[in-house]
Amino acid sequence: MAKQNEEIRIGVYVCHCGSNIAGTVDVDNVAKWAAENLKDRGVVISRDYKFMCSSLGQELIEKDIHDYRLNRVVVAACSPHLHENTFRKACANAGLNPYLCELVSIREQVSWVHTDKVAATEKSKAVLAGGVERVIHHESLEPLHVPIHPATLVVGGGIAGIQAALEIADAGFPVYMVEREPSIGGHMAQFDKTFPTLDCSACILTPRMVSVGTHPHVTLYTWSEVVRVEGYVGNFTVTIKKKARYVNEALCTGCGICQEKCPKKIIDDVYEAGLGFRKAVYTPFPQAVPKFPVIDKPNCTYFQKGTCRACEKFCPTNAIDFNQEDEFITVQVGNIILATGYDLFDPRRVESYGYGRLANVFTSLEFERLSNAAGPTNGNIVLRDGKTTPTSVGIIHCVGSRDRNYNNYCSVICCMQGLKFAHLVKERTGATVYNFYIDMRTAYKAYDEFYQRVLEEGTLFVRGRVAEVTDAGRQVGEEGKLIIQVEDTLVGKQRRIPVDMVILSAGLQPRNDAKEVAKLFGLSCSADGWFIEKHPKLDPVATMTEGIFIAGCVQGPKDIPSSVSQGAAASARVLGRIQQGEIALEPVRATIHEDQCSGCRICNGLCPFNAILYHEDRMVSEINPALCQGCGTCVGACPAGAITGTVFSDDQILGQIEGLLMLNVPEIATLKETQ
Amino acid sequence: MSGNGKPKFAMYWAASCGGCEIAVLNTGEKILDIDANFEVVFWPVAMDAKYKDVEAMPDGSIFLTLFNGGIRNSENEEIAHLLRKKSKILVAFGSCANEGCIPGLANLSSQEEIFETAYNTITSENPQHIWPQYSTRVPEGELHIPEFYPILKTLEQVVDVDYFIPGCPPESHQIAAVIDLVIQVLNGKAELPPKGTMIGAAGSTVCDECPRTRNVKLIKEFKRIQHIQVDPTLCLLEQGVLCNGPATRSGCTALCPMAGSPCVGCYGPAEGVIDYGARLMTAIASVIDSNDPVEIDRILDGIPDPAGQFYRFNLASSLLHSSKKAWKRNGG
Amino acid sequence: MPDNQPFEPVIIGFTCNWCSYRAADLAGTARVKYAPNIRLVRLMCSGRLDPTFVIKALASGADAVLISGCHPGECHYIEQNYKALRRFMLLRRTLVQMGIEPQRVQLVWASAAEGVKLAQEINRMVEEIRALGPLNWGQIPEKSPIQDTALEVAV
Amino acid sequence: MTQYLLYPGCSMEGSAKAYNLSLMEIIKPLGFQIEEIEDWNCCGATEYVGISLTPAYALISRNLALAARQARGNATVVAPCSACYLNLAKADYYMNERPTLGTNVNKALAAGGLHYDPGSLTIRHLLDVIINDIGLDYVKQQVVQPLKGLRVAPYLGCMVPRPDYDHRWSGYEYPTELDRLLKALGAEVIDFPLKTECCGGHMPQISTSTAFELIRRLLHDAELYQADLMVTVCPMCQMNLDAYQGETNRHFKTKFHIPILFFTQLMGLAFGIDAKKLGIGLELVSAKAALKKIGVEVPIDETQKPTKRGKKEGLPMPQMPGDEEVG
Amino acid sequence: MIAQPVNPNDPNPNLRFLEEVSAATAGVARLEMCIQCGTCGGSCPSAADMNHTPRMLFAMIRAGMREDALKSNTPWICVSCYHCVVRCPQDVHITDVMYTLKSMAIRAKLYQDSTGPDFSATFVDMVENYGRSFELGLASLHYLKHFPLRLPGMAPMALGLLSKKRMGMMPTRIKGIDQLKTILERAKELEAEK
Repeated sequence: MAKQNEEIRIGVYVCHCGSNIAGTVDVDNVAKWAAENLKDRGVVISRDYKFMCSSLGQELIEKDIHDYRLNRVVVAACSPHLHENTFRKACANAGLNPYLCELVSIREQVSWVHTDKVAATEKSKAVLAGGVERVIHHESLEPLHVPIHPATLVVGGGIAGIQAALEIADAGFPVYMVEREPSIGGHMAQFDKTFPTLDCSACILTPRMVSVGTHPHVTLYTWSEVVRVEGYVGNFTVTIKKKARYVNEALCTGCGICQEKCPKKIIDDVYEAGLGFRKAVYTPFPQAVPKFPVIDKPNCTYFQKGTCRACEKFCPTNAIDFNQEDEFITVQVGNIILATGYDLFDPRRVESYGYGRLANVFTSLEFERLSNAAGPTNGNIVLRDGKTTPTSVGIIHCVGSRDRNYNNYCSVICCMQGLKFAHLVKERTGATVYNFYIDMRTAYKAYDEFYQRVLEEGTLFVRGRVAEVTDAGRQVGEEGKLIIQVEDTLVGKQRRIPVDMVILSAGLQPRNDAKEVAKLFGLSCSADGWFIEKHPKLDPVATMTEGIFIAGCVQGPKDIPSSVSQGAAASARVLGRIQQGEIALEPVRATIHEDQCSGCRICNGLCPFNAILYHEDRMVSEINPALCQGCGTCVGACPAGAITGTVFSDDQILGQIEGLLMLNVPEIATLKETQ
Repeated sequence: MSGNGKPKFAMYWAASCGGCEIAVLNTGEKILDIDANFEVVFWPVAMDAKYKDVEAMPDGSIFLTLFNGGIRNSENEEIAHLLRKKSKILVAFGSCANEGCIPGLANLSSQEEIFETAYNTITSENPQHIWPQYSTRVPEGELHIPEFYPILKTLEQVVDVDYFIPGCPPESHQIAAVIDLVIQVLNGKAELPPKGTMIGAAGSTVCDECPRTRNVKLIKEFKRIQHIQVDPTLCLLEQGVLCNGPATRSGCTALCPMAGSPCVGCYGPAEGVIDYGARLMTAIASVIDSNDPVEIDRILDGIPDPAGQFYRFNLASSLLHSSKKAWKRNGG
Repeated sequence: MPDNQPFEPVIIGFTCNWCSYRAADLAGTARVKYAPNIRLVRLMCSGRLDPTFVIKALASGADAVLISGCHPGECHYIEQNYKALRRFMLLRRTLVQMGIEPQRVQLVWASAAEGVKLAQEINRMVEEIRALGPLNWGQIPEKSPIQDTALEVAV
Repeated sequence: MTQYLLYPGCSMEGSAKAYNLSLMEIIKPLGFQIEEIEDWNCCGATEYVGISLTPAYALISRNLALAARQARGNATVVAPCSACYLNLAKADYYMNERPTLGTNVNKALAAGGLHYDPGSLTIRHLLDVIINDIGLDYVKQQVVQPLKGLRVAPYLGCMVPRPDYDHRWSGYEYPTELDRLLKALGAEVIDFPLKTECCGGHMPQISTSTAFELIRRLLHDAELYQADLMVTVCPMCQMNLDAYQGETNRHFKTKFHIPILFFTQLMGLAFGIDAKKLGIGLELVSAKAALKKIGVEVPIDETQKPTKRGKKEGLPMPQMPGDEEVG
Repeated sequence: MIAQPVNPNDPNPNLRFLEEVSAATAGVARLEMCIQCGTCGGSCPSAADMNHTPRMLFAMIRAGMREDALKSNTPWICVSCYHCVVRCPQDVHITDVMYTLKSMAIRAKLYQDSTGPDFSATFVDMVENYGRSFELGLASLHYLKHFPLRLPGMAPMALGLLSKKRMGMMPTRIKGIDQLKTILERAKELEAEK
């Protein structure tokens, strides 16, 4: 707040913004009004100018600061989100603390939304008065400078995480990568081909995985999870739980004998999408990084029955260690990149498509494994019986997406995925292929060309959302088939199309534990469960929590190219930080005044960033300024008024309210404009 | 009590219960110090005196006046002005003078409602609805009684006040401390605090003096003290009992919470707090343990009388100072 | 105000820097027209809202107060808008007891993308308040003309 | 202790007499207290709404109002007929969702001195009450003559599982309630793919070709799965599939002979109640032959069954909720 | 019920039809939300006999093709199986919209085949007079009018039902029939006011 006995000298500047403001607001009148009526509030000079944000406009302010010894500046122009920094800089140039400047919006909030000149002018005066009453209570502030620890944590070893990790590591900075599964690679490792270029997923991914695994600057923790995150931007302390592998990584050569010898066969729900088997000791796939297998305790005969130990017997390097225990590792990092990916929508929920009931209905992931040369059928596209090649295949789009009963959003990748499947089926089996779609969405480089190609290949397209898949034959030709019942909306008739195999292009959805992860890292999720970016257009990889970035599907459904771009983008942001060595944080912070704090602990539970700590000994609470994000909730909650917030203090806000209501007989015209 | 040039002392009782006077007597021997150091010139409850005697005194001739009670009628206001004129130091003594206190809660009701309650309830048989008339013609001439104001005002709302002593009533040890201070000043051994200071109280809130253990607060249900077995050591608020301690100025040594009864807030807002009720509300609401409007509503049903709870002592001094119907009568 | 003038309410709006204030900006850039009766105060978060602000506004001449924050579950500070909700619900109960119609204090969730929605809500509220009539909360009459300033304390 | 109020619906006195008889027989062994709503009226089936909205809902709501008046504390209205069940549930639901409708309906009711507050009653289908309130365990205990070897097609029809306003059923398309009940009675339950398809509703009266086709589909699949009989929970379904089976056969030159019984009748049989008391024999497509089988093992040639969930060899199938009990 | 009414200042009367249908429908129709995906048409068990699939009908309503929409036999062929309703990705109350279209068609006398309307009418008369429906009367009345040729074929079934006492010879009338009548009268007035 204003220092006692400090004489307040305010300069007021009303911007025309060409005709943007002047067209609706009598700016000259506003400026004059302020000069006369706000004199006693400390306004010593009040001007209007064509473009305050222009260099000339800024110089005008700087000059006045000198000539009139101004110690406060109020600019009435556009939204602070646009030019607050411009005018703060102008003040700083003239040696005035930038935080002694206030920008009030009479464009976005007056001239552009009202048509009545009188009303707009009166409102502008009120808004300006609010700014003046507010600026009186402004104080000189310094941004908080926080050093940045050069190490980075990357959570999730999918393609987005891999990209991010490599970019940073290649720049020579340490990276810790944490992956929940025994190997990195993520969903991409399960795919056969990638659209639209159809290059083999493994061929392009594996080299990346290897370089992560071997990179001198990358420390890889697979079969691990982050369990604790403390600290703040530049200086996080992260606790990682390294689950017991029961395999001594120092001794294991990854020869794979244990996997051969293990007698226990389990359906692999993760990597093989439930379509194939693995052993109780396993690496998910041959190219796994790292190469060390893990023992799946709940399924291991030895752990359950106390006998077997086959793996131990046959291991040539005695690497099997049944006594291993979970390890907890703490690392220091300056920034965090979350790339935890997505879950596949569970099509069991769409009863009418019969997945799980009808043997030959497959999910997209199942099909990826089916068509994958390294998959359970060595790439042979066959029915659930494991032998029969389908003669006709139906591919259903938008399964669980764009549907209020499941997920309301578009999963982005399904159309292209459906086209890819169509191509693969045609190529490998020559079967008749149908694509059932609501809208064909192929908006990205070379995507529509791929659509054209699939059309040429003779895939049949039916515009209509499939109503049901049934095995209940009705007429001849339907027996023993799966019948896809759909309205061909372009014909306007219901069709029943018998096929041997149905592939459900299932949607993407947030990880089932997305909400907990968000809480762990202090982020927020959208109603759907995707992590919220700082700005949907202009800051898509940053989050509201300084120092934590997101990349890939964790932020929303995406294909591989977009995931990679985001991984790179996030790492670029992090590298920028690391290079600066420190970052300046807006001094919007809350402070507790110990002498007034009675230690009632009302505020303690209110901070989602855990910035408030309570000192049992002194029975007072304290705020960690670097953790504080400046939301002001505690300020608004303290019953003793012992917490004050900079930039949005009680005095500033109460002052503004008084100002806004200063001239309270506005000749606001009736609202014809809104009718 | 004789003149002999001792500084003059006065104490007045406006719209209040008289508890403040008792509190002064409660100071025990300190009373004697008052007598020793002051000439008591006006103290209706303790000695006979007439307003005209005070009017006769030269302006500023009373050194110290302790004024308790709010301004409820024209008489209260008239004497407030009179004593202001005659006193060097005018002290708003006790919650009523400071912030309206319980009489101030009447600001929730219209004058009609108040009269109705006062003069026409089971306690007072009054079928013809006969209410006090401010002036009555009698053979001897016209009789006047003081005019009843639409709302109760605090002392500071009608005259300039030098110091404030909070509490309902002020704690005797605090009064004693103040008396000591003044005597010190008289003997040149101490300086008077800056005008407008809240004296006879501490700077933090009741929790500061409360010995109960406290944790992070989350309230799922508000309970009435009489309905639960109170944990003798745990913060009452955490037990669901609405306690005004967190928002109430310290200085009372947390007597009520220590006795297992929630603080009612008689010492008023902490330093710098503009609206006590608002502060208390925000604090209590913030720790309600639910994000579901329906459930929050259910939880809030546990606060049957919010205005009474949060503004029990300081409605008259709050930003809104009274309910709409109270001031509407003569247009506010 | 003069009687020939129709009653034009003045509404103070408390907005969140990340959603509703941006929504107001958006309404501007999209040139969505709405009633000029509202004047916005920017807070970092609806969680900053202190009931004192609302009461202050009503006591200083505002006819109504609009509180606006991010949709539940979308708060930029994770969950602070729920604190605003709790305070709002308690505050409104108290104000109703003081004789202030519930419509005079309203809570509206508005995301940064909902410029149009915010405009509509503002118009709706202005109409509601116009129907209610002015609040002009009663002020404590000025101290009486009797001049009585304290005399210097001389001992 | 909820109070159960029975809304029989018109057909219970007519075409669905067997349903009524068997219900009255089984409530005793089930120890089920239920009282009829006094002077209830027709729910309007699917006809009245097609003519005029407010009167249609007023017609339905009179029953709700009567029931509410008859109710002591929290009462549940039980409807054995799917159409009645849906109409009652719908009125209760929409009077809330569309307040104007609610107020209009109550204005109309007021003319007859009645009133109904939507939401004050719970409206449920008989099957739901038996499965979820009485419980399968209790039902099992009452079984004295398990329906061993009887291959039954569980047929629920449309209006019980859909639109299912308060999500009482295990699914819109493939609910398992009826299957579980019949299993509990010891019958061999086929995984009937058309269990919630339409029986034709009022189509026999409007477009016979449409109706017969819908009926044919059901009979065709029941035959395909070698069901001895089909079990229904709704008078209209029973009526269409039973009474129109002959006409359907004529229409398509088919020879379907699928007896259609009410689930309550089978419960009665399993409880050892005399067939006659249960109204068995009232069906037009005789169930004699089928019922002879009860207690006699008749091996079914599994290979005849259309392949559903894959066999042990081949690629594994995804786990389904309730896999253990099904199949 | 419609989320955002189309521009009320637009003179084009066709734009009103959608709102009209929505407003006349029980519950919240959400017609304006249709994305023309065809789930309804695909789900419909009787689609084969319809002039238009429900989806087309909704497109026509949007296009303001009042007459064609009300002439369509689609609502009359709807069997109220609710498959479309539970599957609709936009949660449109399709079945109820069908009822609305029926009643509008009847009011506008636009239906093509009178079988459906008559059946409903006969049914409703019966209910209004007895308070209960009465299958024999209903059937015979209706069949005489519409399927005289089917009667012989029906005979065995009818006889069967009769002999098995599954069809009452006499209708039952509820006690409170007068009360019901007054209620329905009032309801009809209210319907007319709308």
